[in-house]
Amino acid sequence: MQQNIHGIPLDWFIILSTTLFCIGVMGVLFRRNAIIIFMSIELMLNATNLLLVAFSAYHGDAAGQVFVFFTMAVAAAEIAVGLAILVVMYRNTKSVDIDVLNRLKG
Amino acid sequence: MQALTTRSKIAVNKKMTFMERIYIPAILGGMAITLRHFFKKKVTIQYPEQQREFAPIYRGHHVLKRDENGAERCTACGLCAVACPAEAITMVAAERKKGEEALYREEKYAEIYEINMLRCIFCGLCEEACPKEAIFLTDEMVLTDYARAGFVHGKDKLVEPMDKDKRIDVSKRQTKEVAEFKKHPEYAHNQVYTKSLKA
Amino acid sequence: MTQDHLQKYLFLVLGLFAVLSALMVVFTKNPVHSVLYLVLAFFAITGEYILLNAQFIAIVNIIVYAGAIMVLFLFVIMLLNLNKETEPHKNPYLKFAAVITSGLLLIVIVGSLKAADNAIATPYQGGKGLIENLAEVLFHQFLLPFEVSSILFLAAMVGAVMLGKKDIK
Amino acid sequence: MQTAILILIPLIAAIAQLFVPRKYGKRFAITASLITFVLCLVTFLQFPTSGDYQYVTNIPWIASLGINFKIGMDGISMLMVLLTTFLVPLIILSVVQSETRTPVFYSLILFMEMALIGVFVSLDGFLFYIFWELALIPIYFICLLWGGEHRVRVTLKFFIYTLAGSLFMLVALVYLYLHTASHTFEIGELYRAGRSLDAPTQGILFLFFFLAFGIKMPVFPLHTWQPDTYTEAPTQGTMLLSGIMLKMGIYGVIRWILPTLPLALSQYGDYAMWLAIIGVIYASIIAITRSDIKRLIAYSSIAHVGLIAAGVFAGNAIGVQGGIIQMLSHGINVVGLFFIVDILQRRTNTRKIGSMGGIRQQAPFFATAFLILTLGAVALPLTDGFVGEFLLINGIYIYKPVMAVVGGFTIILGAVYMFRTYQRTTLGETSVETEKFLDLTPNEKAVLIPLLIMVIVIGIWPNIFLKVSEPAVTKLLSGN
Amino acid sequence: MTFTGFLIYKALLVLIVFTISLVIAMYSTYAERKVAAFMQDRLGPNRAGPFGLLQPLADGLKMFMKEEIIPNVSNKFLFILGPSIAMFTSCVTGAVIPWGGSLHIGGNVYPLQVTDINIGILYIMAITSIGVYGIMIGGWASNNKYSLLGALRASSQMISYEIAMGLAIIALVMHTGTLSLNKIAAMQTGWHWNIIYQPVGFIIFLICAFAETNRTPFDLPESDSELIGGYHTEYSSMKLGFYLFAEYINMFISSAIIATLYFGGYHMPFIDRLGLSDNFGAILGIVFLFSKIFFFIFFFMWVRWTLPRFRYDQLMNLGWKVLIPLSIFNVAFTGTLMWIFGRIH
Amino acid sequence: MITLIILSGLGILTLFAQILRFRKGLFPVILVGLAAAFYFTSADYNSNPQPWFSSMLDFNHYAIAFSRSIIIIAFLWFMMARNYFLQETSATDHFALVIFSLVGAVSMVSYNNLTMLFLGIEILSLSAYVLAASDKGNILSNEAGFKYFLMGSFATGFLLFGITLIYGVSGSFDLHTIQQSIATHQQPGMVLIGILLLLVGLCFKASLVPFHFWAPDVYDGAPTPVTAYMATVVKTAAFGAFFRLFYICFPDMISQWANVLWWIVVLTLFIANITAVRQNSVKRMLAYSSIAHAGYLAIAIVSMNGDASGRAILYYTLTYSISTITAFTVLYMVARNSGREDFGAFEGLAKTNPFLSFVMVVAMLSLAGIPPTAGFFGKYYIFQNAIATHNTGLVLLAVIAALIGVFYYFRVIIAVYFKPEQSSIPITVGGLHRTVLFITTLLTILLGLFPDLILQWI
Repeated sequence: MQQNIHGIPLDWFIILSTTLFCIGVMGVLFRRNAIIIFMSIELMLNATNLLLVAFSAYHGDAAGQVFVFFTMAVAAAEIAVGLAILVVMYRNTKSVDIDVLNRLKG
Repeated sequence: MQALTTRSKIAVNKKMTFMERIYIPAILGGMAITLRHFFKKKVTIQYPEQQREFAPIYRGHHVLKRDENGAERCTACGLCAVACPAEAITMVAAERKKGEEALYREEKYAEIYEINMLRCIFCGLCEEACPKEAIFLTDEMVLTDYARAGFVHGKDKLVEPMDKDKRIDVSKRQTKEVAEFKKHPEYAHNQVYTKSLKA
Repeated sequence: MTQDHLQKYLFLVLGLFAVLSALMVVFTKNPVHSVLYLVLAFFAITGEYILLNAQFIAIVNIIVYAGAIMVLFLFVIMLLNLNKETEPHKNPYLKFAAVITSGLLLIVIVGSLKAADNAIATPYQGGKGLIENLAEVLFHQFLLPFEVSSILFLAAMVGAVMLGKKDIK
Repeated sequence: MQTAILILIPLIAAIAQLFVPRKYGKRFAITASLITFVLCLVTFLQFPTSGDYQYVTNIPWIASLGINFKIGMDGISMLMVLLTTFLVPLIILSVVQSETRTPVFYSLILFMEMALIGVFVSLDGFLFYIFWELALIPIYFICLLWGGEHRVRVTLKFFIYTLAGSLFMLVALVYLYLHTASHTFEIGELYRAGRSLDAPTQGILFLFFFLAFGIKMPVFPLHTWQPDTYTEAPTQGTMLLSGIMLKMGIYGVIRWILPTLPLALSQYGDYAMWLAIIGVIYASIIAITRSDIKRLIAYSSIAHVGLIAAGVFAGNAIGVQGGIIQMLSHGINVVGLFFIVDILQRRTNTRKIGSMGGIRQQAPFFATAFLILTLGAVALPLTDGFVGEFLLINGIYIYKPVMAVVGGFTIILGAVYMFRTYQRTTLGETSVETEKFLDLTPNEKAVLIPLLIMVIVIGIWPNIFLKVSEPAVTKLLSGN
Repeated sequence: MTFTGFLIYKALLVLIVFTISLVIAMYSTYAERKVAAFMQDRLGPNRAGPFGLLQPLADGLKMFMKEEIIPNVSNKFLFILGPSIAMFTSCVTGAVIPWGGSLHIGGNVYPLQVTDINIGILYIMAITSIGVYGIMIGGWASNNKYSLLGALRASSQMISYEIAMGLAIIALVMHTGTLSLNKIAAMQTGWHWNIIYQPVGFIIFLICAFAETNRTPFDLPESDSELIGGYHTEYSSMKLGFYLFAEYINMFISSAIIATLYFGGYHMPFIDRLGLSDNFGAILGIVFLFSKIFFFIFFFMWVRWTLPRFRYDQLMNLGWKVLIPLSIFNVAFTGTLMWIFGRIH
Repeated sequence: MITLIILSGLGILTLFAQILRFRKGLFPVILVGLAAAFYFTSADYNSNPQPWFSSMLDFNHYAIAFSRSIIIIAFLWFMMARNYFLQETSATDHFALVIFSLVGAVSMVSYNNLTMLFLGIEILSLSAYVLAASDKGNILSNEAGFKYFLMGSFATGFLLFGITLIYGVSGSFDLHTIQQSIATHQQPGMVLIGILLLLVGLCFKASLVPFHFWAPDVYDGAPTPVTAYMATVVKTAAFGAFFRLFYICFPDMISQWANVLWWIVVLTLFIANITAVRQNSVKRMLAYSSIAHAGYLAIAIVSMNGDASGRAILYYTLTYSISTITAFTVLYMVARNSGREDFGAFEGLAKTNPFLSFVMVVAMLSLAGIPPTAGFFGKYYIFQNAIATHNTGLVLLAVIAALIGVFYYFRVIIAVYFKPEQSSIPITVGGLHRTVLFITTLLTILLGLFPDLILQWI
């Protein structure tokens, strides 16, 4: 178990999590459905978590993994609030298409 | 007003005490009850092996009676069909031909007589309505079938066999009380027959 | 095949799985499918955590993300009945731009992060992901953030409840 | 100490004014400004002949940034303060339609007086800037609240122009501040810091300062806000603007550019002067073509100020002295002239030169006052204008004769438009508008007579003033 | 022990656990019907085999033989995925439960646990939290409003009760100081059952276990009287069987967990004083554990046939307004006690 | 540290107000609590506090000064917002949320570890999301909340990735360790990308162009008091955190990131100011003005000049917030009276209510940066620092931007004084509002004249 990671270069983790992160970014830019945008953001956070854990493991420092907890805590709290807002909004507009939300423009 | 059952309780909207509100004693009490029943004597009757006694006036499968000569009593008057609340009875009348006197007691008879057992509610009104003492409900059960059509019982299933030994005994349903009951003015049409029977 | 090779192949398979699932999250029409693909991606990432010997994080990842957050998502999608596949078309140019932008971002970041391996010289130490070590760090060094995150949750709870309940006026 | 009191009295009066009953508003304002004037006059009379700053008050203000509340007066400041305190009572007195002039109006004027005095006595760069901007706010509101038809657009333009200029000045001041040894805004330190810079840097600072002061004066081509604003502003606003406020720009040049940026001055002074002189000619020619009398005087003001600027940028003692004395006289003349315009407009409901005429017959006293002011404006000998313009052209000549020749045209052109105006309005036949022209009321006389006296006094005994400013000018130019 | 031997041993263990789970689930259906019958003064199934013991087999056979109906407008893949997930998640939980002590055969130690991961409790929580997907996906994929309502109810109910459950476990973990089920089981020798130290936590855990397994009185997701079967309305044949099976396996595993966490696992008071041999003790331990498990399975059924179903708002009120505060209080109380007794510094 | 404890306690107490039924007395309790927080924060001032909790927080003078500033702003904000929220049924929730967000704000300005920064930002943002959406029946408010939420979370993603990369380089979340690690190791690629991502995240939160597009919509849609809150407390905390991070962590890389930020600042200044001129709604104008002010504030970060820049940001945020509270209070009352939020609603205000118009004018002058108001000195100090660090070009651009700013601020003044009276209904100003307006106006002028009162805090 000790040499668990030695086979895998850190670069691989960086590339993987960056790819996931960028897919998340793309999702935010690409989609109009608020829920999917929301999920893309979750994907971004998760990609970050992966990188944090990887760094943590390669540094031999538990702080990174502890930070992941806080990220998760934040993600959970964000979801709670975000979905609450979404539900409130849906009650009024019956839509979650973010482009419908353009009453504020102009 | 008199209470209908001894178990009824009067509902009161009082505030529950703490002990009541935590519900646990009540739940435990409930569980104790179920547990008690767990060990009680079971009331199940293992049907095919054990059978429960029928009541004397159990109303089961219908039978169309023959008279002592073996002729069908039914004259297709249709009173039973009229009386039937479930409209389960249909019949087609026919005229007795020459040579059929042994088969049909009177000049008119039911060529087709059908009871839909899926509709029948076994109330026995047909029996009461019948002026010719032709239809009775027996203590036999209606047999099941695989198709709906099979539940429409025609004369083949309703009319009792010719054979004296195999005649269906409905004497239980012809007790004195029944006879007395049928003397009621409302059943005047029956009385005619009864008189004639006595006569 | 040595254990190292096994690890590598495992990494690659899981990574591919994660990336494909993530792409499906973005490109699937139906939100419910998106959620399920995201759950798949999370599982793949969990697998990577286990490769990194971070079992605790892996489990927590499943409990929090897959078990709670995504269920909440599904719940809301079902509650609001949002599973229609008729999403109005976004301007194709915008879509194209989105893909290009994120692709560029990827290239830039990966390009500049290449060969980071050499820099981090600290040799890998096992067992840091074990719960005892994490607790040690969490409840000593990171005690304050831990406490403060309770405020975070309290605020989120109050907020969600406030938004969720109907006004009695 | 006197300096501080000179600032404080108008300030306190401005605040107190807000609580004064409406009908006593004007009286209170005049009293307050007169007290200030008297105090200033006393100070002036006992002002020592020295180039140093007198009556200095120095209080630490923003200690962490080396900013002090340092005020004091040398001769130049003294004269400018004197001009201010002299003009403000007259300006207040010139108010006629007292029903629309709420206490806020007087309060704003007094506040402006405070700020103007502050500008002239500041011995701290930051303080100078603050007062400089403070002066802008009341005049903006005066113009906005009591101005003419197009006031919104015009005053905003004016505000933005001047603010833009002063912000550039602020940048320059900060730059100087950062180059002082001990990070302070003290004026002497700033001088030293400025002089220690190399020529290109000085050039940039020069540009910044020039923008600020040039807009305020205004110098061609930064003048475009001025005619509109003068026209749209209420009379008192115009008086404040032309009589005192534009002196701030010239004072700024004398106080800041000359001692701080000598290298830049010698290098870029030429351009500035050429701009000023082009402005002189340009404004004079435009003035000739104007038919709106208020606008005409506005352009004449540009011409006069252009000449002053040219003289001051010449950077020699004669030019600067001429500039100072011309500031005084221009202040007096232009205030008088705008008051005359105000009277004309009120009586005839027009400002068109062509529709007037023959006022002399109807209002001889008015015609006389107008004449004296006109003479002063065209710099006839024995009037105040002559002393100033003579010294200025002299100073420019020492610097560059060609400029003096070109600049000298202003006198001729000035004579053309001033005399023509006078002629068309006062002489000749009366028109429909001027038929029932009433002569001056006592109130109007009270405004005009002190001005006329000063026109003559400066014309005849300029030395009273020149000797006060001379040591200060010498010291300023010697670079100590 | 060689690696191969280890693998074989583990595979065997997995197989056994899996089989036992299935068998117990099968017979739970039988037991359920029997218990229900007995509590209603009936006899229950008694035709197939002696005392109806072959009834589960008959039922299973029937399930297999029945016509398979997949609704036309449903999502085929997810429709099949739903019951599979439900079945899968309920099966894999058994991996971390210590079924007994260790067997010592031929110098090797054979622990009677598939795997002893040091965060066994969290593993269980994780799997439980995944379990809800089976119901949600199935309910959604059916494209039936009753199913959808059932799925919604299931998800909200699961999430709500997981919190209280987690908090109850936290109090327990505070007391035991470990997240490993093996260690928790091992430390409850003699009378030191955790129920004695954590009575409130036990009650909370028990109630939550009912809710998590969708058992009456918390069977709102499937409540047949209002939702016609809830999430499995559209299911038939073996897929329905999977759902039902999963529920019974869940019940079995929950009972095992309750027994392990709070009732001493494979320990029994006084047994260790008898000085039995290790292997015999271990086997006896299995017996004890299973007797406890059976009791709790019975208890599940007992409650089911005693209590009526909750209303939805009552369910939520109980979860959020009673159990969660209570469990938080329990955590605080436990902490205080530990502090008083000097177990934390 | 005591600040955090008091604020957390106060928040929880506020929540209890609903249960224990002392909603009426809640408001004074909050004010007293804030005052106490202010007092105890100040008490830390001279005790030369050590880094707290394994240096998670470092209540140095910078942190204390910002905490005080935040508490003052919050105090004024509460006085302003009281009436609006007490009309809501869930006033306690609102107030509790605000107080919790203050906890986040305080940890954002006193963090010594990226964990605390992250948590602080999230606490603040989450509360702000909810508050923005808190007018539940109003679609605009909902959308504002949702937009804010989506963009905020998106930014959080970037911020987090940046933190991760920085952690990857330095192996620590501690600011000083990171600084040393960057100074000793050469890791330009990763550090640079990390810093850039952090920058993107923080620019989102601080609404700098081109990451600003959410801000006008959100500010416009949210209830006016909430907008005031976002424009004041949130902004103050954001910049407090922004500066602290770049000041402590990345001074060695300034040549790289300052270039990027330079362009961001220029874009912000011009786009925000020019767009603000074109607005018809005062609220939207104030939103763009808020973005523009973020641009000025960012100048202070570009021109990193030691503590002086910190002082500049402190002073600027405080005075800007005070003026903004004035402006929003007046806007709130005007909008309540006329039902409109455009410039037309302000027309003739001077005649119906001279007091309101006067304070509005002072606020506008301060926002425009005209002396002697505090807004001037704020800009001045920032410009001075920029010039001191050889960013004169930036200052000149900022000066031009400030001039553009005068256009739209003076539009309000002109509307107030010049335009004919619109409604004859005089606006009634409650005693509390009168007090808060009086205090803010007084502070605006007082701090403009004596900026040392604030500057000596750090």
